[in-house]
Amino acid sequence: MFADFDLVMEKLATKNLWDFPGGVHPHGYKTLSNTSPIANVSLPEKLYIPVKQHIGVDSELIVNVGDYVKAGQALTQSHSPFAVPIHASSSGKVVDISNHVAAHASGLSEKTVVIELDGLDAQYELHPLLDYTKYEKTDIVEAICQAGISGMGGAGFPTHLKSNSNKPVEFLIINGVECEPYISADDRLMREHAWQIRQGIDVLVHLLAPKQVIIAVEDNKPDALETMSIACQQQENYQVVSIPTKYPAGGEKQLIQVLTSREVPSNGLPIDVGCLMYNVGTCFAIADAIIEGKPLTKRVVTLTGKALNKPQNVWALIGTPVSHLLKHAEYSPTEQTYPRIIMGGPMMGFTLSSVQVPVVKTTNCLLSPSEGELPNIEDERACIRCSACADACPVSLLPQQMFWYSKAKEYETAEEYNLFDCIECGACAYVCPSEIPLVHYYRIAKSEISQQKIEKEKAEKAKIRFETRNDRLLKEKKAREEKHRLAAEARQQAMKSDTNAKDKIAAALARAKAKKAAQHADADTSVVPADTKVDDKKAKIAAAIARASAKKAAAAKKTTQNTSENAPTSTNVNAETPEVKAKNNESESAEDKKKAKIAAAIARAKAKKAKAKETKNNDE
Amino acid sequence: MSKLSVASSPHHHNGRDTGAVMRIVMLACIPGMLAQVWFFGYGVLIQALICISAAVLAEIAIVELRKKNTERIIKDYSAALAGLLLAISIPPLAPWWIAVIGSVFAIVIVKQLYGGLGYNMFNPAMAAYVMLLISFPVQMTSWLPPTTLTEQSFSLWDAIHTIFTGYTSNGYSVEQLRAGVDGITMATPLDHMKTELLQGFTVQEAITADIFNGSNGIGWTQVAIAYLIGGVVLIKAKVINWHIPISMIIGALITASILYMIDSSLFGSPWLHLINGSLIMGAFFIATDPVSAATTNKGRIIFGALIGIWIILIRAWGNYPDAVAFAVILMNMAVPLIDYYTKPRTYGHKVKK
Amino acid sequence: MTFTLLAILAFAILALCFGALLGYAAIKFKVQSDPLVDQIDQILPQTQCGQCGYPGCRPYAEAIANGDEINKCPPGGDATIKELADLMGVDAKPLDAAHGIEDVKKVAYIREDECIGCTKCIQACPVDAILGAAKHMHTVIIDECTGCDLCVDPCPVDCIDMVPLASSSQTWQWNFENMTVGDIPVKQV
Amino acid sequence: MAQIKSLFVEGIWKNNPAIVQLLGLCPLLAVTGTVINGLGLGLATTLVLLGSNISVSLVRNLVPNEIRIPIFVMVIAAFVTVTELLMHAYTYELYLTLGIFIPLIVTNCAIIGRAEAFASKNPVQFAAFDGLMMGLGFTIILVVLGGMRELLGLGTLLDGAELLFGEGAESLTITVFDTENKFLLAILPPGAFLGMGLLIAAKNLIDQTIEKRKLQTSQKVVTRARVTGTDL
Repeated sequence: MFADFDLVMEKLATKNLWDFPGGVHPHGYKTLSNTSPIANVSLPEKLYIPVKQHIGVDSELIVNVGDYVKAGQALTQSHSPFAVPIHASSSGKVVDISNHVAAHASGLSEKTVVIELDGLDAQYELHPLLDYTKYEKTDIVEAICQAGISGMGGAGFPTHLKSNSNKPVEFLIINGVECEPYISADDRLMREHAWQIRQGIDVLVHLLAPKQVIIAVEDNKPDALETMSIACQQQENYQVVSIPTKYPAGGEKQLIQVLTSREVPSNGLPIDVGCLMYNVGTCFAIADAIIEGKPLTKRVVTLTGKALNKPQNVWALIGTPVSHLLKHAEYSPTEQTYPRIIMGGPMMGFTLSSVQVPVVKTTNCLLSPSEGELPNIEDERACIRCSACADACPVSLLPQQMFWYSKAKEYETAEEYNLFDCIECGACAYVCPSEIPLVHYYRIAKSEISQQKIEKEKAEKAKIRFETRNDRLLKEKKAREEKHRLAAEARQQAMKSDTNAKDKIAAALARAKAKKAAQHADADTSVVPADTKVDDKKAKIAAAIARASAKKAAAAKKTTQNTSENAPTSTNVNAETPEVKAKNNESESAEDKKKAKIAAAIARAKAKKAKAKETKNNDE
Repeated sequence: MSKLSVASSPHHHNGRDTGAVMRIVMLACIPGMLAQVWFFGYGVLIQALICISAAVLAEIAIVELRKKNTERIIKDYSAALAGLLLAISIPPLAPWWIAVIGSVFAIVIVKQLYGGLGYNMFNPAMAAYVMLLISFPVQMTSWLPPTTLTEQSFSLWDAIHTIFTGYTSNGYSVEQLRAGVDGITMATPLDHMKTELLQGFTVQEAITADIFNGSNGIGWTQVAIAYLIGGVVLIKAKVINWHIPISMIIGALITASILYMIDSSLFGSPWLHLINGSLIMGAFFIATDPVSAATTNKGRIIFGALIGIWIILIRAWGNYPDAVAFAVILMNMAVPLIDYYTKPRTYGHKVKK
Repeated sequence: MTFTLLAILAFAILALCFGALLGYAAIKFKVQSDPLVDQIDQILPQTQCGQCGYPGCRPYAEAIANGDEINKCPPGGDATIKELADLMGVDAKPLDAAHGIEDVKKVAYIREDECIGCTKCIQACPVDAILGAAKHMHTVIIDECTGCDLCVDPCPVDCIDMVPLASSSQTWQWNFENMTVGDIPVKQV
Repeated sequence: MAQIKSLFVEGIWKNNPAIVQLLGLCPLLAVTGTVINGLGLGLATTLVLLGSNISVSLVRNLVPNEIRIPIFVMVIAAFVTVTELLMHAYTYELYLTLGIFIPLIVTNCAIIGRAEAFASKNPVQFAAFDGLMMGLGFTIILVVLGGMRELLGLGTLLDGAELLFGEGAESLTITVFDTENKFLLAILPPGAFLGMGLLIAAKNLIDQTIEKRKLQTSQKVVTRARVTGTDL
């Protein structure tokens, strides 16, 4: 059943929409933060701008430590179509380019540009395409790319790639659903900047020429619905649609299903079913980029949770550390026994391991729940197969089965249950009476599976290399034997056939002797310094080897516990002396060097023996 | 200085844990149990007490042996629920050791030896019931007639006395308590019907007995309705899905109707089957046990319907008058197969041909 | 007597019929055994480390095909044992600790300023993952290194380390237990 | 001698046909209602095993590989028939109790299993001993399981000893306790399954304990093979 355009339009007109299976209805908590206008935050001292904030390939840095940058100045560039640049969010000096804790659940570090702000907020020159209809479409797409816009709803897919579609677009869907509890960034943005969002939509319409634009907003945001309707009322084929509140209605696939009943094929893209979806925040950023020429350097972030005294929405510069925003919202640590800061919503966000994490392009919310506001992590109980998770799953998976196989590491079977179609919305774990972190198990399974695939490829490569090497060695060995055989044969042949051979050999020997004598004479006079140089190097090497052996012996000793009391001192002394000697010898005569070499060799041997003894003791 | 705690999303939970689910089910049993007390005396309350304590103690013992977190496991209330379900299934005045053996068997053999909660293949209460029924047929079929029909009435103290000694405080045996005003030992309506049919009577003749009071079984009908109320509460509270009970009842009704249409003198009417025996109780409380039931919606419908069909077939041709436990256990075995073949179509996937 | 004769006759006739049937089946349904060793070799991780006691993965695959234990491969770990168990139709066992323990993935790293260019490690490497020439410093091609650590022992100056592969946010396995950061004061704000 | 010892251990414990190889479950579960039934069938099976192992071992070099199975089956069938006639003649009562399970010995996998796995590859004295030990192992399990079930179900042991040992053996029957409430489950086939499961569990438990003790004493040392030499 594939609903065609007319059927969808009919349904939209009657406001009788479709539904997606499953879903949950968590309490919204939206009023915590959506009652006050979006506030501005003071400039932080430093900005930490991660070099890569989108899905795709890395790009090259074009600034160096010490450079002065202005707000909106690009910090990276790339010729790859899958890369978008990052920009300085305010003016100041680049003080460091190094690894800094990233906005990622792992808490690992990634390459980050650190800018010390001068507080002037000097602007880089802007290149607006004010009358964008007069430009080539490719120019507009390029401008969107250069403004560094990537999807602001969560995934961070480069926007210009989506906007460059060749396939016909039936529905351009603007996602203002914001279905996760607590978050109200898009809500406030729509209420306050509906006109600019519409301008962004206009740009997209110009680029994509869709048959219909649908702006979807959940029915728990009446104000946003109203302002968007007013902003879009002049446009004939724009329709603002109110959709029922249900999590995760804001998921791309789910929203498409609600609005059109179409399903994006597994491994496919929305464009395969004639749909394209943009977040309202992305539309706002596109308008900024095209009409004002401003790159994406700030975004709305919801600061919420009852551990914040002043929950609100703010304009945060990309790169602002979380600690600065928490201070602004008056975070009170006493509210939490187990401090928790969640970046994103309570359903799909991730906990931060450091408050130095910067705000990035996909950061829509910082949630700091007070004690008891969100449940604490408890030990999981046994799965009772109640299948509440299956009832809640928006993509009709069987979470209990996937959990079973993921936990048992039977990944092939887990994949048979379509593990990779899981959108990780968390509805299953939300309803699980046994409090099993289901999504966590799926994530582990997914990453393990991809890891295993990589390893399989690597193993295949290693096998080929190993076999090639063995073949090569065999061939070399054969060639060598063949050469020896031939040489021997030739010698024998020569002995037999040539009666003068003996004379010839004698003559050759005499020639060689004469040559050697001549060389010796030369060496006596001129080659001496070179020789010492070589000796010097050799001594160094010997010393290095001795050092290494001593180290090995020491290491071996460390592992031995029962003999650690009597053995170590003697070998250590033995091992260290030649090193000292070797060092002294560098300035001394060649004779001493020879001695040093011998000493080193002895030391080596001793160390080896000691080691052998150690290991033997170890075994016993 | 304090650590930021980290965890995987979601960080939110609807707050209903396994213990809460089990407690709701236990609470939903209350109307049915009250009806049982009203019509058949206090026996069921004492049985509940014995079964729950025996089940919980057995669970504690095994969990301790397996070196698990005892407190957390006991607090999931699954052992208590299994005990309770067994208690309302056995005859109210069955000797105490029946209840104890049944509960221990349910927890130790059927549940924990299979790996504990979530791993058991069979419904513990029903497996224990079946074990008791085939091991101790006499005690397990000594059902009491409704108190309105009996010669002897008995008090709470009598019930306790009987369960622990076999006789009331006045020295009446269970057998005597079961006697009606005419002095004939009375059985459950289904039991009575089975016996009569085996003796060559028709259904119409069989239901003239006192316990049927026209065409319904006295007491049994009301108890069934009381459990129905509890079951509706469970569905409303979203503890169970409607699929299993509804499909089970419909499956049973259809099968019974077909048989009734074929020969109304050999097979009871659908209504008779519905309100007698433990069909309703089984549909809402037994077959819906999450661990041993099917887990997909389509699977649940198949699972329920087949249980319903089995119940009527066993009642018609089997040796036991009430067949809920056997039907449930039979279908428990088919669950993995049903689940495998009723996988829902995942979003974005084409229907497999 | 007739009974005995009858019995013998019955047996004889049956023997004839079934003998013919057997003979036909023996010729008709003969199958060539499939190359089990290749299948096993496919599962092994191909590190060629020799920890199993055989010189390389293929010899170990042959040994398994001939009935050796399947739990002797530390680099493959439990996942490999499981796959082998499935293939061989035996129970999976825990890894035999005598052969080593399953470790995180590592690669060899040569401290280049200490390398003396002796080429011993190049000769030791089973997959030609070390690059270099005599008297010139060597380096490891990280993508090709299987982490077998066969190059560590031969090095005379001990300049080769086995370093764990750095995990990036792309390869992170959601193990919160080994998080690198975590002890961060929040009361500072 | 060492082989005799290992055959003994294999048959009775390590490779017990009933609780390790799980062969011959059908008679095992069906007839172990009492000790005597178990013992009777166990002895009959042992007899057949002994006879078939000896015969198979004797003809092992004469039989072509392709038709060994039909030959083995025929040998076993002959011995089963002989045993059946024997029991018919001397223990008629028991013969009646065991009924179909005597002819069914012919399908007992333990017997053809031993013929195939052991007797057809080993000289006759070992094959005979192996048959005896395997039969003994099987019998022991039958008796133990029969004892468990009889005790739980009837409260007696060795009930019906006269069936096997003749008239005078009636006094051998031990009544452990007397009850009117018989635990029917134990005597019914499901009880056999449960009892069997518990026996296997007990055996595994004992094996694990032994294994653990062994582990503490011995520590294996493995030398690592070098794939590549440094002196190429």
